[in-house]
Amino acid sequence: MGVFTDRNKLVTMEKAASMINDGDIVAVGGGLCMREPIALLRELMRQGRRDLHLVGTAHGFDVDFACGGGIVGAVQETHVSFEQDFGLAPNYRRACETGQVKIRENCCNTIIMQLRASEFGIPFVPVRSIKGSDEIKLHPEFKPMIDPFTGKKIVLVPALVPDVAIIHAQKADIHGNLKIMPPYVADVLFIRASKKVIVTAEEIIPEKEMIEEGPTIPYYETTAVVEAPFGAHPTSCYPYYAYDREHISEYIKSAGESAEAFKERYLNKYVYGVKSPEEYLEKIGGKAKRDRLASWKESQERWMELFSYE
Amino acid sequence: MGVFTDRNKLVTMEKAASMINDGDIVAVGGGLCMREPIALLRELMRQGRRDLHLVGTAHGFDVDFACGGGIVGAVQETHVSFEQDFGLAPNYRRACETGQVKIRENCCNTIIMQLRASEFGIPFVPVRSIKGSDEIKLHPEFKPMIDPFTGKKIVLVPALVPDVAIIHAQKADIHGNLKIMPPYVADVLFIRASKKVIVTAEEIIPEKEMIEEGPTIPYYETTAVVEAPFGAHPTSCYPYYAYDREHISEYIKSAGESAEAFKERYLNKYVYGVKSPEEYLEKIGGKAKRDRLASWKESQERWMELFSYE
Amino acid sequence: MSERFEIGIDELFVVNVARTIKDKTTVFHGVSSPIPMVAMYFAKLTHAKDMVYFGGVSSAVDPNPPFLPPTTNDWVMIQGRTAMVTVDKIFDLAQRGELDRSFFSGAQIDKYGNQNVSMIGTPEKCKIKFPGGAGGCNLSGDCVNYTIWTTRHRAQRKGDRKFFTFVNKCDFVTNVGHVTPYGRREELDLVGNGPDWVVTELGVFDFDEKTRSMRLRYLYPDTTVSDVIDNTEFELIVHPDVRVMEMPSRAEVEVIRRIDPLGVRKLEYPERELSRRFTI
Amino acid sequence: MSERFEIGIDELFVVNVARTIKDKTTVFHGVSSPIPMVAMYFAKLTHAKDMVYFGGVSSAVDPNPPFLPPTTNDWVMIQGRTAMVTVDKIFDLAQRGELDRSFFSGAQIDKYGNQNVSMIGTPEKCKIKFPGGAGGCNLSGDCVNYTIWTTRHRAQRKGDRKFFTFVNKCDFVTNVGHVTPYGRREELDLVGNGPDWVVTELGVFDFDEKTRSMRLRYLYPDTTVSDVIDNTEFELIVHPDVRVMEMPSRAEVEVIRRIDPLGVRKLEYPERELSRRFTI
Repeated sequence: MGVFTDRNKLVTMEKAASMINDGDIVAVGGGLCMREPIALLRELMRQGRRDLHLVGTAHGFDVDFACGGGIVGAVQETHVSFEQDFGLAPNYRRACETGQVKIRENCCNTIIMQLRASEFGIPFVPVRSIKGSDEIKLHPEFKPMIDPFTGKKIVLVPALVPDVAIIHAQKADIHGNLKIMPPYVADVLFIRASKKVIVTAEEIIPEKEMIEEGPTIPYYETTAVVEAPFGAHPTSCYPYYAYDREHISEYIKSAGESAEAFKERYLNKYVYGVKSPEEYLEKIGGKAKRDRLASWKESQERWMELFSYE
Repeated sequence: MGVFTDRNKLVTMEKAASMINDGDIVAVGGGLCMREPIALLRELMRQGRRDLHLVGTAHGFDVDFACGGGIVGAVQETHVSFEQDFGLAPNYRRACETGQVKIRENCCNTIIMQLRASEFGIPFVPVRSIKGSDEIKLHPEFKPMIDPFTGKKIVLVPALVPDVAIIHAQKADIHGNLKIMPPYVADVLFIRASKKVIVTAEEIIPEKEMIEEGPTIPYYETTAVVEAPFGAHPTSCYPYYAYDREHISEYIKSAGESAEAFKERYLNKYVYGVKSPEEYLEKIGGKAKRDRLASWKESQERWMELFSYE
Repeated sequence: MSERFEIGIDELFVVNVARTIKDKTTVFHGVSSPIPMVAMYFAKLTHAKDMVYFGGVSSAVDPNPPFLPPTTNDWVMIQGRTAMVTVDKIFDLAQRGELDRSFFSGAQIDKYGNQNVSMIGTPEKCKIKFPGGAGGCNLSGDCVNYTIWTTRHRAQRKGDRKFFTFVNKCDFVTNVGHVTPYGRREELDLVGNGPDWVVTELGVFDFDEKTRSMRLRYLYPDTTVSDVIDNTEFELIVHPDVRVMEMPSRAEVEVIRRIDPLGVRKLEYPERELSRRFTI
Repeated sequence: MSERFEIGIDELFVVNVARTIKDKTTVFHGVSSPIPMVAMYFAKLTHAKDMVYFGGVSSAVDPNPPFLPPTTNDWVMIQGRTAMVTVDKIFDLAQRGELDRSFFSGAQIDKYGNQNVSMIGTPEKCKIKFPGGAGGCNLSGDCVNYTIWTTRHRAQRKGDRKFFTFVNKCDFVTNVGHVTPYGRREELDLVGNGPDWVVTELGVFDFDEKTRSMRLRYLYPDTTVSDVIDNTEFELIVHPDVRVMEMPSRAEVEVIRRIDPLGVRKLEYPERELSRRFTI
């Protein structure tokens, strides 16, 4: 939602992060370990943002990292983990168990329907299936009712309107047209349901080229655009790079140990101490790392290797 | 809705038409004078189908033709005309004014929301804007209520579930994957909201080729597929052909005169007396007509000529 | 450029409609709308370059068609576009209160701007069936504002009876104005603010804030206040400062002729109106 | 082929899960589901060739990935697909009652098949936070049927206490079984019919029609009825005709090894379980 007609929406990462306020409801794009706007999360940490209320479906690195970086006040995702790849999300767990983060766990279809209500400009939608689950306890805002058409039990769930969606796209132009490659997960829905849409993009391409490709999202739906190559690292942003299993493994080691270890060994190294994207790239392994993560397309064997690497 | 896993869904036009029953709620694809499944409507007339309940948004040739051909019992479209191109829809008007057809006029967003409810598997959705309009009189099934979240007035509209969607696509494969080129109008929604989906296609292409192009609609959403070149004529099916203004002009002349004139001069000539697609093509002007309607792509001038021709 | 230059009512009318469009707004025209179609494209190329231009049911964003066709749902209308959306997304935008303007008309229009595009008579016993409102019923409730246009303001005499387009009461309200048969907009919790401009072949109108009734603001060079009053069944409010509308520039008119070589802007008029010419 | 051939618990388990999938049905696996992921791909290539195969959150239709990755949302999982949909369309299918099967698990599972994937403790004072149910809360209500799987049936001893996965009562019900804390499925007007199969490393279970409780049906060659009972906190129903499950063919096991060269099917087990081997 929201309509943005500026011809030039290109801003710096600092400026983009400054458009997100303490306490905002934030829909974080991508999912699990794919195409998450991690560079923007790092900048939010450097700016000391606080108390963000994250919403979304099944996520992993982004939410765990944001919890570990201290910028989160509530989590309304449906699942947060590194799957059986690396297991439970250590920072998220700790934040929930210490009470640092409020647990507002939700379920995928419920949250999709709530975002659709926002996209459609309607106050609520009925959902058939929440009934029977204790998840309803986490959402006193839901209203059970008898469907006046069928006489059956149904639950009304209100529109969920994120203050901002933060999305990492493959391509953008300065007018704000976006090319996102599937799987979209919930990105398109986030964009249409949120009041503001801040996009980091692997590449900024000329508008003419974008129009020839056919934008996934038209310009008027986006608020600001940041050029951010490697902006999803260590999650994947195909076709540019696969996820960085080596880096995530290092992440998990410190995060799994303690909040202090995570701050000292991870945040200080990769977030607070880092002045530029170039410096970040250097720290994570420079050109060799970049080449290795792009090697997935060379052969099935090279691609498989990226999933074995620790 | 509905899941269809048959590997070979290719059927004859006769068989496809026989899958539609008297009294069915039918969503007719395309819109106004574009990509409407006219060949299938002709076959339904030959088979003497009766009392169809048509639903959709802004339509023209299809609905008027179906009313003139006597197969319609109710019309729940939002608009039926030939726009300022040829003006009012003579057969539709006559059918409404004689009481042959029940007027169930609806509004675009309302019907879209009702179809979405069907697609989403929910019994109803709230709509903000019907209030104040007499259209609500045509729909005693709508239920005004106070939104329990905001305290504001809202109208609940029930899911609208067509028995069948009939769609003319550019391309299909025998498994039922479809390639539809934009504008889709409401076709994708019709397909997902209807119990059965019957598709006529300009071309049947190999499944491999379809998969390379990327289907607009995956196979399991379609029930049956008919090969029907020129199947949308006299409406357009770009890039194959523009609409046939000359033919529509002839149509309007007889339809505008009287039901009898329409039967004698149009239906007998183009519907009842026609044994095959080849014969139909011959009657409408053969290869010369086909070439002319395809000439839009040669130049702007040729394209403009097709809109001047009467 | 200082030479005298002749323009038609069709061109002046298009400009009047286009003037209701502001830059940096979202605008949509529906079906059976050749004049709004030309007016929107004209506005996008002149004073509203950053307008978000939804080219009708075809639902291309910012199309750049080589010419304008007589039907709104043709491939012509998706040429040169920036992006495609599906038409339901435009209705979503409206329902969220983010569609700034659309354009509606009616066979009957009352002083509050309610319009009948549906029928004379009742659904059970329909005397005349009009095409139907398409998206108008919802959008007239949802759009931030909308423009009413008609080229048939002039009442028609049939025998000794006079038939008005601008009537005391619509037989059926399809699209909603400021005060509906069911109450005022704010009583109905509608999202939009209703019609703010009415353009006809006799004049340009807005709505009086207090009474919410149509009010004459501008005349054509060849129409008078009494022309307008005589052709309006309801009691029309006349603004104390009624003026003759400003003429477009020659350059503006040339844009219209260039984008509309087929003259679809002329399709809506009774034959005799098209002989009205103005010199600028 | 008459030679003896050794298979692992991981392969036999995958086949057990795959056997719950019927041909010509719609099937979806969620996140954190390596075993269902392998089982679905295996089924699609063997006995369920006309299954509509939704490859997880990536939401490709009938993907044909070159190998299976340890994360469900990777480009690997959209390779060789027939079509792309967005994941919300799969939830729509489920809410319409047209998703035939999905797969869920839990840190706690009760006799009715309710599962806890959320937490031990309360939202305000959470002792252990699990990842959350993802789509499970909705899909367990909506799917026509679903399969429960866990590789952690064996109770764990900590000191003198025994911790069960199959518990008398879940601390929190995320995904719904046959009788929920809020009533039976039909009292709640749920669309789906609930879990029909449970696959664990100790056996395969269905549900007794009358009591709607879990019932032991099949054992592994190396497990016994009392193994299963000892590791289940609630009172387990044992089918009068409990058998040892049928072994897969060598060809079937070779399919599993081919589609899963990274061995993601082994990721879910405590180390010691993987030493269980069977000869066919």
